[in-house]
Amino acid sequence: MDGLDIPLNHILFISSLLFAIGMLGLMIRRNIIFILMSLEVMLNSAALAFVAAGAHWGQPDGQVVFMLILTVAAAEVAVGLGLVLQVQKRFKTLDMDHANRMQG
Amino acid sequence: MNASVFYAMTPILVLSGTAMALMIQASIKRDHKVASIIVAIGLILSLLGSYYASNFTQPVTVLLQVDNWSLFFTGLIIAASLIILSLSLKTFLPEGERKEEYYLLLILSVLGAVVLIQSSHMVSLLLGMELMGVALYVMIAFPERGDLPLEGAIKYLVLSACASAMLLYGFALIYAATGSLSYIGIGAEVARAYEQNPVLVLAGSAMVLAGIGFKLSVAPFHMWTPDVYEGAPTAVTGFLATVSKGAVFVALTRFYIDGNLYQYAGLTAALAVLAIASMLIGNWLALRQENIKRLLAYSSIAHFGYLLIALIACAHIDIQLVSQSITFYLTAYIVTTLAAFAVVSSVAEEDVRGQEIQALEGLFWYRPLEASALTVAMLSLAGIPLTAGFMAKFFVITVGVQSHLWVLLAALIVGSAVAIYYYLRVIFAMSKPCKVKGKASTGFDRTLAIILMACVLLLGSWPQPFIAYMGTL
Amino acid sequence: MVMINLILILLVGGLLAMLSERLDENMPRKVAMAAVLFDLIYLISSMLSLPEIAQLQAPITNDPSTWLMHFKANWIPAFGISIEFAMDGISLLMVLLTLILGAVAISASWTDIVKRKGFFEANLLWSLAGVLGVFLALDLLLFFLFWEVMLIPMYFMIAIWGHENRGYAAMKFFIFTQASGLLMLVSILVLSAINQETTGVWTFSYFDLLNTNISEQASYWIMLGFFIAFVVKLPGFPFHTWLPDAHTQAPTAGSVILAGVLLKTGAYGLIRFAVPLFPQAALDFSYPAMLLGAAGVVYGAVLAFGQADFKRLIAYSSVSHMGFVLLGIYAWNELALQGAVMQMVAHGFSTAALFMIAGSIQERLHTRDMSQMSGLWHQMPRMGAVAMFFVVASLGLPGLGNFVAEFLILLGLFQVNVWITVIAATGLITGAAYSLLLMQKSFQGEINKKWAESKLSDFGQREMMTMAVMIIALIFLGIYPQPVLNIAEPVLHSLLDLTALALPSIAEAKL
Amino acid sequence: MSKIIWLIPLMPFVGSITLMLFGKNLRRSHIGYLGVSSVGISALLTALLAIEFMQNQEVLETLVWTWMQVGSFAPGISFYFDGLTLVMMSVITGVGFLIHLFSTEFMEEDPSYARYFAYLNMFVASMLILVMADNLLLLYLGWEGVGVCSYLLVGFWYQHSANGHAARKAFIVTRIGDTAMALGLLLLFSHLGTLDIQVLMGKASQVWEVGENIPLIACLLLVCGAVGKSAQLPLHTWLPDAMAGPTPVSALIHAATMVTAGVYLIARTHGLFLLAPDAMIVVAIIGVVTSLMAAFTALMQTDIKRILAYSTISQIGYMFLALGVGAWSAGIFHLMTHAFFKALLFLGSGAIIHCLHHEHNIFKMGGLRTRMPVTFWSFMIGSAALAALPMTSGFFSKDQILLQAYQLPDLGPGLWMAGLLGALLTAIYSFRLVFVVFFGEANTEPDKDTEWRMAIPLSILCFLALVGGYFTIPVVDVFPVTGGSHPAHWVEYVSISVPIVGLVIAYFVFLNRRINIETLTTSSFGRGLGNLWLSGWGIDWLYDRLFVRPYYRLANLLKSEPVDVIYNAIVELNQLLNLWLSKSQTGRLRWYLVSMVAGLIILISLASNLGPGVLQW
Repeated sequence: MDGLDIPLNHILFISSLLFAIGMLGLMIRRNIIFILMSLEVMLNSAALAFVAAGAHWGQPDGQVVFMLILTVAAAEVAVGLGLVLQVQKRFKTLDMDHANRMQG
Repeated sequence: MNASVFYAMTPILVLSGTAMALMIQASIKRDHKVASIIVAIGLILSLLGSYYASNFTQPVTVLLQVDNWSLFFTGLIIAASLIILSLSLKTFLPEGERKEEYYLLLILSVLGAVVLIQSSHMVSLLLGMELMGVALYVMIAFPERGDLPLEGAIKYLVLSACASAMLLYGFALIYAATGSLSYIGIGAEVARAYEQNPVLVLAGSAMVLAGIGFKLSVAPFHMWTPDVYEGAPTAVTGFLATVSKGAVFVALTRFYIDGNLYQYAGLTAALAVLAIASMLIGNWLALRQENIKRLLAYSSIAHFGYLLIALIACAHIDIQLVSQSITFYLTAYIVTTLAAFAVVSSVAEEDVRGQEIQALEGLFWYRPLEASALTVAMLSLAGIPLTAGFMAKFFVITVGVQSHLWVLLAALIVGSAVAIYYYLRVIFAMSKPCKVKGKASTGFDRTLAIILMACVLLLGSWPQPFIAYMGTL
Repeated sequence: MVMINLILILLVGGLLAMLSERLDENMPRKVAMAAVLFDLIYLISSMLSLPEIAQLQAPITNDPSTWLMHFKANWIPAFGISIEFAMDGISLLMVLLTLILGAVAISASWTDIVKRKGFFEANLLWSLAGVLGVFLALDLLLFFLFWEVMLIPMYFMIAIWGHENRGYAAMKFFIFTQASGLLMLVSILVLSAINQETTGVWTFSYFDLLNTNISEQASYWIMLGFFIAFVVKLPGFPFHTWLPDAHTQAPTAGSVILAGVLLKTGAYGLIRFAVPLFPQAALDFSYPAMLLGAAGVVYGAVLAFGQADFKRLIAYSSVSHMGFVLLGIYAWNELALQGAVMQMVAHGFSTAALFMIAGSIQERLHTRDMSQMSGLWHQMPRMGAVAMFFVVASLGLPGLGNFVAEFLILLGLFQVNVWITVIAATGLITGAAYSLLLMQKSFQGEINKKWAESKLSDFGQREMMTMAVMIIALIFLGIYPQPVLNIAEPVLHSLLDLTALALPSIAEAKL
Repeated sequence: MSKIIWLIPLMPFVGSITLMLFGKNLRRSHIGYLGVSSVGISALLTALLAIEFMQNQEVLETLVWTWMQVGSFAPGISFYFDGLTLVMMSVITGVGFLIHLFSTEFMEEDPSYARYFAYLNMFVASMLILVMADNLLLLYLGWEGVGVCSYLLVGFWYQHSANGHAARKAFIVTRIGDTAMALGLLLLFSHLGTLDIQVLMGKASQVWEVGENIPLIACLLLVCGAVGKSAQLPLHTWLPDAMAGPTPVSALIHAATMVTAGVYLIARTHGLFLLAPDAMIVVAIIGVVTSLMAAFTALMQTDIKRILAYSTISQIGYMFLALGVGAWSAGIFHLMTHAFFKALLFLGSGAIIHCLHHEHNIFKMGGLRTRMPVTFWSFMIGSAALAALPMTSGFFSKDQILLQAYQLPDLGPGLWMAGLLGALLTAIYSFRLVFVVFFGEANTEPDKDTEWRMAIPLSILCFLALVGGYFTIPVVDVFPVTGGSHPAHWVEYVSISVPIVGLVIAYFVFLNRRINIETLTTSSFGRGLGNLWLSGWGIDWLYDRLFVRPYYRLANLLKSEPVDVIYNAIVELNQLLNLWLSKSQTGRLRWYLVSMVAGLIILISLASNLGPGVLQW
């Protein structure tokens, strides 16, 4: 703690930047793989924020949540990739703009 | 930790046990029937368990809050799941032999929902929500035929994950501001944190609201709803509409009230905007919808808008009445929606044309009981007296009137007036002379229709016992 | 209990009628008729056995024990909602009207309805039961319940057995009434919430809420909520547009109930709730309300004159006639109120009969277009004569009920506002114009060749019996209205006293 | 006798109801007996009543039952009987009976025989109620009742649309007056608290001074009613069209009784009018202008019944003049004599029409003097009385009116002169009628002459028209005494001579043809004037443009329900919103993400910016 005293706000700023990057990625990428990656970035930005906040308060809770987030992200992506396989098989493309049968 | 803690956790434990039993069973012999029976037994046991647990209400660690209120919803959700299970049987039986996993997913999802309902901590909220959600993705994508389930599932997955990220980030901000992860802790610290850094608290809460709002499909986070409702098998749609949304709303209420967030006008205003947008947009979207499942999706958007009024009102009046209103509304909504989906799933085919309102034409004349049930459900959703939906609306309006939320009430009136149109369209379609006689109903369909219809009517015409019961929660 | 039984008999009767279709296709109408007549007899016999009936004149006050009948039981005590029924003179009149016209409507449906007879009669009886509930319920929430629920069977009647454009009409009818009903619900809740704030007790009972202290501004808004709901049902200008569509598309029996009874619930609501609960606000609002009434009288008459559709014409004439009721109520003095009550009864009969005639014509000619009729008198002289009677009744011929009503209203209104009276009185002229046009286009004139060949059957015994009931009723109301006036009098007196108590200054000005 | 006075209107009422209910099943002769005898009994009872009245001059008031009672408003079904009532009742039942008798032959071949008598009986009953009513509301009942009967009888042959049109016109035009009258009733009640005529007049003279505004307005409103019913300017246009009904109906309703109801009303409420001298002047002017207008119009008509109709309008104008100048009893006297001779003329024309295959045009008749002697003599007598030739009944009554008009200060001589001009014209057109129809060459051959059922009423009426002038009507106690002094003798001489001059002119123009008016009638001015008179001064045309068509246009414009525009706009707005929002549901994942992000941003900015109290106001 002593040598590396970065203010909480700075880390929050970084993490929000990451969050924004992830969000942007979600919005502009069409490929489902990249979309999933962007989601990872968003989740990790949250995780980073938790770690930083935990450090700020001197509690272990932040890091516990970090672990949980990793697990959750893994689960999401696992299911996600499973679906991606199906998408590739059915739609013959990974471009999500083509998956719009349902509308209106 | 003493034994009573475990007793308090009975429902969760039973559900978990059921999940394990299913897995073991799957490794021994994969059998559809056995799996469904195990799930049914597990659900019934956990239902009894939730009644049993009411003798041991207490906070279970810092994560879960087992009290009468959450146990009531636990029971309600499990009962709803039982009905969903019965609907699923029909959906998945004809599909072939390799569908047993569905039951595992179902029970896991229910488990997630129960955790969510009892959560008193961000971590349990996260776990519950994700457990419920991840299982749901797969349930949605379960049918092999057609592209729609897959499309719905992938949309739901991506959007839901995005919402989770928002939620988590919001939690992180709140944690950063308050230093606490449990609701009570947040509630205790929030005032101080607000003074130090109001933006952190408000932005964090707003992001949490956004994340939760997504799950509730509140406008403007509603866009996924119709697509997922339509794409998913009807039973799963029913699950999504009742169990998932109900559990999330319970969690939201707990978070919002225990976290003392209702005292911040900015948040209240933000919620109010969400509510107004949902009431209006949901109803307008439903107005000329031809697909009954999409119609129900839009209608649910509006209903959660109405429900938010009660939540907003807790800034102004006694929490007791607010929580009663929420309890009543959610119960009424869940029962009514189940009734609707029970009929839709037994009548409508699992293809796009079969789900059109037109396909319901003449239902009154060849399946009068189910048509009556759907009529009652529609009237209840529209809030006509003698149905549960009316009493629910009565609660919400009372709460709104007492807190002088005139703008929200105006939106409610406009929304409800618009809504009458599309609910009536469904009824009108059923009353038309039938062109093609659809399939006949089974005794089971009829029984289910009667039971649910009776519940809706009973809640609406003789609500006093239930209100009295709510008073004890 | 009597009042609950009255409603229950109809509900059960409806159920039996529906089930009886399985025995015999023509059974439902008999069962339905029996149920209504039994209800009527039951009402009359229990009225006769009341000790109060001898002194119907007894002053009725705020205290429910002075009413003819009173019943109260808890329903939802958590909110002080009770099952509270009470009957006074006006309710009694309205209930009688409802049951008599109910029998008429069943008679009208005798041959008119050819499919799903059981369900039809059931809906008919259920909507009658709902209407009875509206007239008897004195707990505001219970009232609201009946108010809304009675629409559902009516909706089905229009939507299933209606004519070519039934879906649209049924939808319009339902949305208009429901949307305005929501306003009323909010108003009821606001009123009760205010009462709860001051007294600490939740209650929806009329008798308790009468004493609520409300700020002037709040009461104005609440009153408007009630007013709009009632005026939509009445229907008053400019909320009347659902009516022509609903009337035109409804089956005959539906039109009879709709015009004869359902519209009266709006007027009843105004008399019972909108004014007494908010005397000051109602007084402040009386001028615009009377203007709306006068506008309705004139507008309805002009539009009726322009219609080519037999039923639409009658529907607009209802708009015109109910405008008088609105005028009478907001003039709020004894003469005008008596006129309004009288108009409710008389209009119920005359319009119901006209709709029945319209239905019979449609049944025979399969059209409502008057340009296709002409000269029907020649083939159906009995129907023509009966139509002539009701046409002159509706244009306000003295000696028939409608005249007494309209004259009393004008007489009362004249004391309040001369110019609005003058506007309303032009309704007598325009009323004559459309009424006679109706007669001219359908029954008189050259015989339309289209029907010259076909054998059009005249009114039969059943139809003449039904018509005779209404003819006798109208003549009776026209030359000896005193019984009706006597029944309504104590109620109106007490209402006037009630509002006068709240508004001492007005009481003097008005008397 | 006084106990059963209510039987008099009841008899025809019962007759009517019986005919309505059972008319279908009765034999024609029985229908005739029933129809005639019900009125006959009434006439008999009236006669008995008259005898009794002559002996004791007792005014009777009978309350049969209280019609309704609301607060202090308690009009009764109650009758008031005095000399004025007696005169009216005698005319109604007497002439009515004769006309019923006449009708049995006239309508013999009509398929709707029973319906005809039912209506006619109903009319007599209503008319009796009108004149016997002791309060204005009951009077109004009779007033409207006769209106409806008139409507029914004008449109009796309903299969011709023109008849229906005429009937509706008759009803609606009179209804305009009736509505004004109803307003008058309202005004009177709200100021005096009663509608009982006698009480009302008593109270009025206590409450109001002569010349106050409120009695003036009340009287003018009553006059409106009278004008409508009695076909005076400006509401006279319905009467000529009302000739579409069967001719006996025209005789009874549109000549003898109903159209004079306005006169009766004003006479009955004279107490009020005395408080409003201005209203009386208005009545006088309406009367005199109407009588001239109608007389000019009658000159040009070719339809025999229209001539008589305009002459009726004109004669009622005289009655109005009489009322206006305060010559109450003269007015009523003229009412009575007019009833005799005009009924005679109408029945005579009915006989002609009956025998001439429903021919109405006088120029297609001619030379009927020898072929239909009874009719000829009745017409001669009737015309003489109408023209007020000396010693006929019309002479006595009209003379009184003119003399009393002359005595009115200021306006008197003017009114007198106008009246004289009218009298001249009356003589001309009535003898024009006689000369054209009965003299000259025959154009149409009658297929029969009148039988006894027609001839008897004609003869009796001839007698009455001749000697009616010698009757004294027992109204001395009813009206205040007016007109004390006698005017100068020359006035009387002029009054007597004018009708004779008219007769002479008519003789030279239409029979002898010594005076050739062809140059006049063919000149463009003459033609124009002739057409103007023929069309009744173009008033119908004017009303058509001014009221009827605009009303039709308005109804046409509004018939598609303009108010619905608002609601349709709301519906469309909702549909539009639905469309837009539906378009936002593109099904594209990324678009959904964008909306979520946008929502998030909005939410955050809302949460951090909005102050308290935004939601509550």
